[in-house]
Amino acid sequence: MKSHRNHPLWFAFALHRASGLLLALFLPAHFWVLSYALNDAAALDGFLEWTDYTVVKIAEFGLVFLLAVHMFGGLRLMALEWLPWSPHQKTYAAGAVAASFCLSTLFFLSAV
Amino acid sequence: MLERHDTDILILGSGGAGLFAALHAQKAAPSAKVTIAVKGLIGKCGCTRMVQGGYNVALGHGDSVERHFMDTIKGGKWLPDQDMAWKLCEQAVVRVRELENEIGCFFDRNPDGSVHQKAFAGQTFDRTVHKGDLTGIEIINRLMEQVLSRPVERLQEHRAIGLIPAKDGSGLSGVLFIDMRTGRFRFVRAKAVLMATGGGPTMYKYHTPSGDKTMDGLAMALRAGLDLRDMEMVQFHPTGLLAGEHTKMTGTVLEEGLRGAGGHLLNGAEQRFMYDYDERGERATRDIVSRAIYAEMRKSNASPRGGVFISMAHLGPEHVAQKFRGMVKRCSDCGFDLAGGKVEVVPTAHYHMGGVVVDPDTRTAMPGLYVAGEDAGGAHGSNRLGGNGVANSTVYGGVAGDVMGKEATGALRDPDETILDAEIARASHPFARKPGNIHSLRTALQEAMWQDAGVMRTQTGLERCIARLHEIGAELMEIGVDDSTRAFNLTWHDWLNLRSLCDISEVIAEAALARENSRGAHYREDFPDEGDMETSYFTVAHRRDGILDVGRAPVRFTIVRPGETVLPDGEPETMVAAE
Amino acid sequence: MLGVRLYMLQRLTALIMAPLVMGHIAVMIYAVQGGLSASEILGRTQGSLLWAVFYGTFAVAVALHAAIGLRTIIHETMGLGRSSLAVLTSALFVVLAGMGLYAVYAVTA
Amino acid sequence: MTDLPPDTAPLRVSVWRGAKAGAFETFDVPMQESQTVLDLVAWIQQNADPTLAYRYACRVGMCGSCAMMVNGVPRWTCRTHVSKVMRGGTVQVAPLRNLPVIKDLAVDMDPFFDKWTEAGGAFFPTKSRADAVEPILPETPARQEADAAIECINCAVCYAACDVVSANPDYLGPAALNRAWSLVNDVKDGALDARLTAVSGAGGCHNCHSQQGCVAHCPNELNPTASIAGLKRATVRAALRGKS
Ligand SMILES: Cc1cc2nc3c(=O)[nH]c(=O)nc-3n(C[C@H](O)[C@H](O)[C@H](O)COP(=O)(O)OP(=O)(O)OC[C@H]3O[C@@H](n4cnc5c(N)ncnc54)[C@H](O)[C@@H]3O)c2cc1C
Ligand code: HEM
Ligand code: SF4
Ligand code: F3S
Ligand code: FES
Repeated sequence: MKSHRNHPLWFAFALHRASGLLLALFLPAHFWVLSYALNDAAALDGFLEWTDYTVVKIAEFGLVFLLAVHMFGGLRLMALEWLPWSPHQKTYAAGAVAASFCLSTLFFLSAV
Repeated sequence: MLERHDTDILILGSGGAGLFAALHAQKAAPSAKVTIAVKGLIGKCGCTRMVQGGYNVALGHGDSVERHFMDTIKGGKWLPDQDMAWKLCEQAVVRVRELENEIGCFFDRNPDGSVHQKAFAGQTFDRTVHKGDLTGIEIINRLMEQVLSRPVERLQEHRAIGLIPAKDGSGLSGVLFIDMRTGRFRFVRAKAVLMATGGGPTMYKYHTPSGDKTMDGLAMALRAGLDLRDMEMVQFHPTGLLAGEHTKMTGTVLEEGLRGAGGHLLNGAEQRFMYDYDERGERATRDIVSRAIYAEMRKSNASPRGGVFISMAHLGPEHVAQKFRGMVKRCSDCGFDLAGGKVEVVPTAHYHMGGVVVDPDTRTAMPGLYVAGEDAGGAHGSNRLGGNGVANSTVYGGVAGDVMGKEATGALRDPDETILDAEIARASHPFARKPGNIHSLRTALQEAMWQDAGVMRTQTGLERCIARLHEIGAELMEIGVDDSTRAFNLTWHDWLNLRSLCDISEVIAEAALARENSRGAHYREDFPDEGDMETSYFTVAHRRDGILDVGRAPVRFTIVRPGETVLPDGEPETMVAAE
Repeated sequence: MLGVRLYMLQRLTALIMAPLVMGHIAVMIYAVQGGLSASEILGRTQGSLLWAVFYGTFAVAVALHAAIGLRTIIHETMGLGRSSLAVLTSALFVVLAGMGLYAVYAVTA
Repeated sequence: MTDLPPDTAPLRVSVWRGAKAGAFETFDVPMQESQTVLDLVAWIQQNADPTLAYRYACRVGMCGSCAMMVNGVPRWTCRTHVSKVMRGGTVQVAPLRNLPVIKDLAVDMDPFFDKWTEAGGAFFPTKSRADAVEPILPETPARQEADAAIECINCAVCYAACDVVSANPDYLGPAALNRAWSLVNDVKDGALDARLTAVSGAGGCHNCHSQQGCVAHCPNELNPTASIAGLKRATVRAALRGKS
């Protein structure tokens, strides 16, 4: 069954929301890890060592991807709110996702 | 079973007439309680919303109220009530300014910022104001917003079924409704009631009006013993879409502008035929084109579905698609290629000039009852000019509001309970019968009216039609409706619709039989000439004590006599450049 | 449930963060080459006012931005009322900003 | 151009019955060449189940009272050809989303219109019928903006397509905001500030997430997202001027 959501721009919205939400959930964890630096640099190192594991690498790739997706999605959104309306919305949405992929792949490649 | 409710001013219908009446009544009597009751949703039913072409108004630049008036009288073949026609033309100017300045409509502009006006057939000046080809949507949406944002009581999906007179015979007490959502009866008393239910000749096989319009108002007026005039005058639009009997798209208007722009009408043999009937070809007036198409159809020169074709392709499909965007899209949505192919069309019942006899202040013979819009007769005579319909409903709706605001004083009248009970019994009648197929009976009515009381009429045909109407009417009384739920029971309303249509069809046929000449929209093959102008008469019908009577009344030439004009000497006949 | 002020604040913080995120990702791409270590990070950041301002701004902006974003999501999925939302938004902001600034302090002090 | 042969298999049409609680019921409807979804529904009421409730008026896409969910997508049924939505010989018809169901396929549209009013959807006059019609140049940017948003038939298709409407009961919705934007650009209107306040409340334009279901489904090809974006800019500008 088709749904009223079945169009690329709704998908762009969903992606933006999901990435925003996941980032917001990840954020406290990120801050918490970094604050180890103050009193326990070894613990931070222990944590950073983890980053050698592939699983963790993929997770990090995911995070950067989320951040990039969310940022480009957000920029796309603000462009459509603030710049003169253009009929190429779908192209922009696709472009935002593509750009995020490039950026995070770059990150991934340099990490391995 | 019966809920009772009181108000000061009650308005039936939310077309141009009803909505304007509500606004004006509230302004004229700010402390009065105004209630608007409508068969559908406020502003979302009726035909004013469907107006495409536009609104006739003399805005100067060489045009004048006099010229608009003369066009209206000549278009109506000297049958209009001249005082009503004059007020229509004169007040249209005020109403259009009100629509623009107070209601918030925006009509199309010329590049210099002035209002754009064009000419409908039968006009001697470019005077039709419009908003693209969706003028009615603009007018009704703006009116609807104004009404919805004011403290007007709304009774939506409330169908009026009976005008209930006062017990003491002093006038109208109120109106009986069915609250369609619950199926319960509701009686609303009011000091003044406007009937603006918009007529609607939907008893023809092919028709343009919206589905909610089924002559309920005129049927109620007939039962209340009021006089109805010009009832034989049914205007056919020449080009209704023909797409088969099973679809509601059939009958809907393909706009006049298609012919004006140079569209060709082709018969079944794919040949042009209009020049056989009129030297203006496809650009002849609505009545002539409708009759020519009908004649081709009778000669078995019909298209596969029994009409003719309209073809635009020779004008360049891209050009057509651009100039008639809405129409082309509408056709393509239902599978037809208007820009590049041929589309089947047929004459379609469009407007009913006939209606309740009123004075130019919308008063009727029954104190407390006012009538405006398509329900009122008189302003158009035998033929309505394109663009005068919405002018009429908005002008007279406003007039009604002003007058009711002033006159809705004094006490509420107590109803005649016997009539109230009888009306409830009338509407409940089908619940005591075995359910049957109402739809096929409606088809039978539409077939009979189309065949014998339609574009061309004869005595034998009309008599056959009347006999058939009696049979159909009697058959309807034997068909029942499932009583398992009355809430939103559309089939019950189909029954009531058909009852109204049968009652008014009979009046139309009888009036057509009574008029032994051919004027405007009424064409008698056995009496093809238009009759003496000086002794012009209009028909007046009423039903009292169960007997339908059609008489004649002389037209009073209160402003201008046939052959004369109110235009100053030396004014040109027409100021529209021939296309 | 957003009014014009929260709307503006969310868009404004987004605009502020956009270049910061680009900068952060760029640094990360550079930094992760050859693995991460605490000393490497801290060596770069500790005692640097520039990095303190960079990440400080980021932390405050993100706290505002995410608090408003979560407020919207929570309103639309759980239908909280106006006052609970106000409390929630402020609480989210305080927690996020607190943790964020503490972290910035930790790596730059 | 003639009707299809009688041996064509009928369509299986499943139709929502009941109010909020209810279930789909399936009917076999004869297939015809030119047939809209509204025709299917009407056929069922006229020939198969006389108690089926639905709403329509104009039957040509002008009144906006026939909108329903067709195969999960909001559409004007009188202008939707069956061939466009039919899948494997079946069609599903349900009442419009996001509005209370009265019965079967008929919804209560009052909330939609209440929000239209709440968004400041009614014109506020600055002149009277005694004045001439104001000359307005059709090519000015403001007029073009107003015109781009004006041809709305208030069918509530966009309202049904928007998930913010479902999630946030205060949200005014795409059609009402689209109307407000048209008025913001109407030089004849005299209630700009009040309207900007009206669209800045708990359910105002700032709650739109640009999902653009409204644009994707509007049968008249209007762009409420662009209108709402216009309101976002106008309200921000007003707020910066200290006027909110
Ligand atoms: C397709 C089309 C195109 C047209 N184009 C033009 C044009 O270009 N120019 C022009 O001048 N005219 C045009 N007309 C004619 C014009 O629309 C009408 O003349 C005019 O609008 C009638 O207005 P009204 O208020 O009397 O009735 P309507 O607008 O039809 O309103 C009638 C109202 O009464 C309600 N009602 C009906 N029965 C009941 C009941 N029993 N109880 C309660 N309420 C009831 C209806 O639901 C509706 O709300 C056109 C008509 C059609 C059908
Ligand atoms: C880098 C720059 C960023 C930009 C340009 C940006 C942009 C935006 C925009 C424009 C919105 C509003 C979306 C809407 O109304 O539909 C938004 C929502 C949101 N943002 Fe960001 N954002 C950024 C970074 C972040 C970060 C780092 C986080 C989290 C930690 C975050 C979390 C959220 C959340 C939770 C929402 C709510 C999502 C929703 O309402 O659907 N954002 N963002
Ligand atoms: S904006 Fe489009 S979808 Fe929404 S109500 Fe208006 S016409 Fe219908
Ligand atoms: S679908 Fe809804 S979220 Fe905004 S863009 Fe349209 S109103
Ligand atoms: S019936 Fe009027 S829009 Fe469909």
